[in-house]
Amino acid sequence: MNGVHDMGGTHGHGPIAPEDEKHEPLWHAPWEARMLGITRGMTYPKGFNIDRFRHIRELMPPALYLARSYYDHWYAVCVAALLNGGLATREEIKSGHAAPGSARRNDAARGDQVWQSQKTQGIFTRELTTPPLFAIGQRVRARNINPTGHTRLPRYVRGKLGVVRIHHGGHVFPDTNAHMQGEAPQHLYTVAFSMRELWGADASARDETCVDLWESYLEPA
Amino acid sequence: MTRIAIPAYDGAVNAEVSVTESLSDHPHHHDHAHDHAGSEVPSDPALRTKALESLLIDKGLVDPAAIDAWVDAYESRIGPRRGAQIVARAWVDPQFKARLLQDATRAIEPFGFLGREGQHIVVLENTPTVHNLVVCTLCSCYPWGLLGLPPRWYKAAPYRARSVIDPRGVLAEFGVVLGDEVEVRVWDSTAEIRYLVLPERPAGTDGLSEAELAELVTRDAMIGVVKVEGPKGRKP
Amino acid sequence: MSQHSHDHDLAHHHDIHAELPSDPALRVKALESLLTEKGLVDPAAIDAWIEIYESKIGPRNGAKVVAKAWVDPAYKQRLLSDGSKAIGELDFLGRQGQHIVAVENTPEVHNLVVCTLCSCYPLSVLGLPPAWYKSAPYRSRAVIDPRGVLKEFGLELPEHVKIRVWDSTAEVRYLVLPERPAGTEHLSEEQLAALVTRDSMIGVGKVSAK
Amino acid sequence: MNSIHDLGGMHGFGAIEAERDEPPFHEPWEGRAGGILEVMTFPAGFTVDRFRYLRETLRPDLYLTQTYYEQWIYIAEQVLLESGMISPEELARGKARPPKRTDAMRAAAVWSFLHDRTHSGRDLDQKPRFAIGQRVLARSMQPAGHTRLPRYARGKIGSIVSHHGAHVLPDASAHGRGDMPQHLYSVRFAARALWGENAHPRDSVHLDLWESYLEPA
Repeated sequence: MNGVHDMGGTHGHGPIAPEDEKHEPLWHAPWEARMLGITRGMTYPKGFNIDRFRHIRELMPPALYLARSYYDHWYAVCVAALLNGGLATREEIKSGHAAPGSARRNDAARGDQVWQSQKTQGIFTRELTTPPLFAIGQRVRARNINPTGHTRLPRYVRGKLGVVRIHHGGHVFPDTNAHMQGEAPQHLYTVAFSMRELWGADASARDETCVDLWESYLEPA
Repeated sequence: MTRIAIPAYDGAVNAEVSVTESLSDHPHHHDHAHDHAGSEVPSDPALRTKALESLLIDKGLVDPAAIDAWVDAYESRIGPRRGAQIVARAWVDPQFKARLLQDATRAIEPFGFLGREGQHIVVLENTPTVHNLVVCTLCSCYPWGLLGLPPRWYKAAPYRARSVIDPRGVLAEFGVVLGDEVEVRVWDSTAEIRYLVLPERPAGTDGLSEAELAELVTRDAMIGVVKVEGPKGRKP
Repeated sequence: MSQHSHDHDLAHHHDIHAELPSDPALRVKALESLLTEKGLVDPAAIDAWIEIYESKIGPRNGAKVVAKAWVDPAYKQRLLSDGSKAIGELDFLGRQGQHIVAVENTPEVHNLVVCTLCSCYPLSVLGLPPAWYKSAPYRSRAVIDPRGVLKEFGLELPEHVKIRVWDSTAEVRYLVLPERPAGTEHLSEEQLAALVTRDSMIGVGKVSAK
Repeated sequence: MNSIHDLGGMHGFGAIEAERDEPPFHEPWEGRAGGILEVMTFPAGFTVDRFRYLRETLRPDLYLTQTYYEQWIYIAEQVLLESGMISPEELARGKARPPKRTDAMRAAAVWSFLHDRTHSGRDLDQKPRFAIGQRVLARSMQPAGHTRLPRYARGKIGSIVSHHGAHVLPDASAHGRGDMPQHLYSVRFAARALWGENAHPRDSVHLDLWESYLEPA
């Protein structure tokens, strides 16, 4: 979707104002740590995945997305996942307590399982039997598509010409996975685009941006 | 005062210009020490407007009676009835219609509508095969002199974002479902040209006078989000 | 191209936010209580996750990779040809399986990592991303004005240097291998690792000998 | 600038909420705010393009949450501050310091002001570069200041539908660089050229674009 999350090349967000690396705290408030722990440790609806997580984040109301901080986005995603998965009700979210007599589960990830689970989760490469369509060094064009659902093809590269730099093998396809329509793995490539191609004649002639793009985002050029 | 870098009025790009975000109780979203609540209410715009008006009066920068006159102009004198008169005339007078489509600015001169942006009007004719729709994706440009103040939805993000990428979906939300054979032409008002849609004359209006026809013409039809309906209670 | 995709059912959560307290501390506390009561989360698991990122996974991991690559040319070769495997050799306690590509800074090429679409980051070698990495100003500008961004970090690159921005749109994670600073020939691998900053491994800083 | 105001083609804003029998102003303060921005004394050289540009500088989340007339108040505050007509202290405290000017527009002048508003058409000796029907490419440009070339049309090919004569160039006028008039054209872009093969084959979008936004295709 062409949401506010697709920020590449947009203006108006002000200076970056980084904190000094040496002094930036890991958390800017204690609740941020709790929210990270909740997000990592909670029980999600069946079939939930990282792409769905990202897509729900994108579906936040645009002004909230812009106004709220990072872990507060996670809060919004968790709440949406609970509501949409029927794991909690609006009233429960508001009150912070389970409705009297509601079911209690006993299958949440336990504290002593966390270490192992963090070591094994999140492998997104998949074996593919089909050969890659594109070769390293080949010129390709990012397709001009504007899906209303989840995609990892940023607006700023659509319609632009680039060169394949790296072939990463088969990877889970976010555009289907986010909608729980299967992993549908595709070949993944890193494609380099010159800054002039992306931003016009005033951009640097030397600089480039490399973007990881799935095969169906690309066409031969 | 938060300071952000914006190209300045004097042409010097990226000069520091004070902005008034601090007046609106919002912690800046780059300031991580603050809470980023979404339900925070901006300072009451009524109070903010009142404070600004008093200050301007004190400085002699505005005459409150002039504000009254401006409000009155748009509340009671300038509105979509003007556009409706033009549309009705075009429906009954083929020569006028031809002139209107050829050079709208000149054709509507005799109406004496004082024209905010009246000098650059383009009229777009809807037909059974072509449907025109007007938007301003970048701000809220609108033919004020002919339609008065734009409705709130015209200025809001959903319409501005979607009418160029999904005009048929937008039209369907307004109750207009167009067949695949119809060509949809969206006009994004990026300059000072102002667009007015000449809707199709509804069937069953042959016996109506120009004034009666004008009564049927709605603001939304002249933006292009609906069609003009025939008179109620009459059979086509 | 209807606006209302198959996911419009997700949108119904939007309006709940207006009814909730604005203070995220209160909201998160309420959420944690609720999830605990319903058996959807184990508070000890939350503690364990926090512990992992506070003391086990952080930029020291990445710094070790960088320092090793500086002192061991064969390792550097392996790192640049297959980052995941080379990092796996170091047997970090951290998350395994991240698909990592290491990109080398040289006097001619400067690499910079961003995620314009969300906040993807090489967690296993750098820990949690800093706040600025996740913010709109960095995400929006790194791809269109990398030189301006670097300037804000105090890094002004000569015109002849080629900048390569890496926008992490997939599950591939990028780690910048910064240039080894001059005057560090006498330092041990461990001493070198102490010099390596997180920012230099994102590409917004250089490593200095001091 | 590629800011949040450039909304064309974006998703995620939900349904269009049309209101039946919408009043000109929803609150009395909206009328006051509208009136202030029309009849107040502006600094010399102020233009409608500067007005639009200042609106674009509003913080992106506020741009999406504030109503139209709230944004006008923001614009008024910016104009007054950047021109020095009002100091930050005066604005923050709501108290004016002397001197008081005596040249504000009077009520009697409002109607003729609305009538005689200057417009953006200008005479230009230079011949138009493009002809009706010609194929043109909207340039890929990313100015940090004001422009009226939306992102969604950049790098896309369209055709000239009409020529409107020469008009003040907003990119210059918004930043105190004078009128710099250029030829202005309506350019038609097929929906498929803008949005790809899933767009409707019969649909098109028309934009009014200045000559320097375009090159022959």
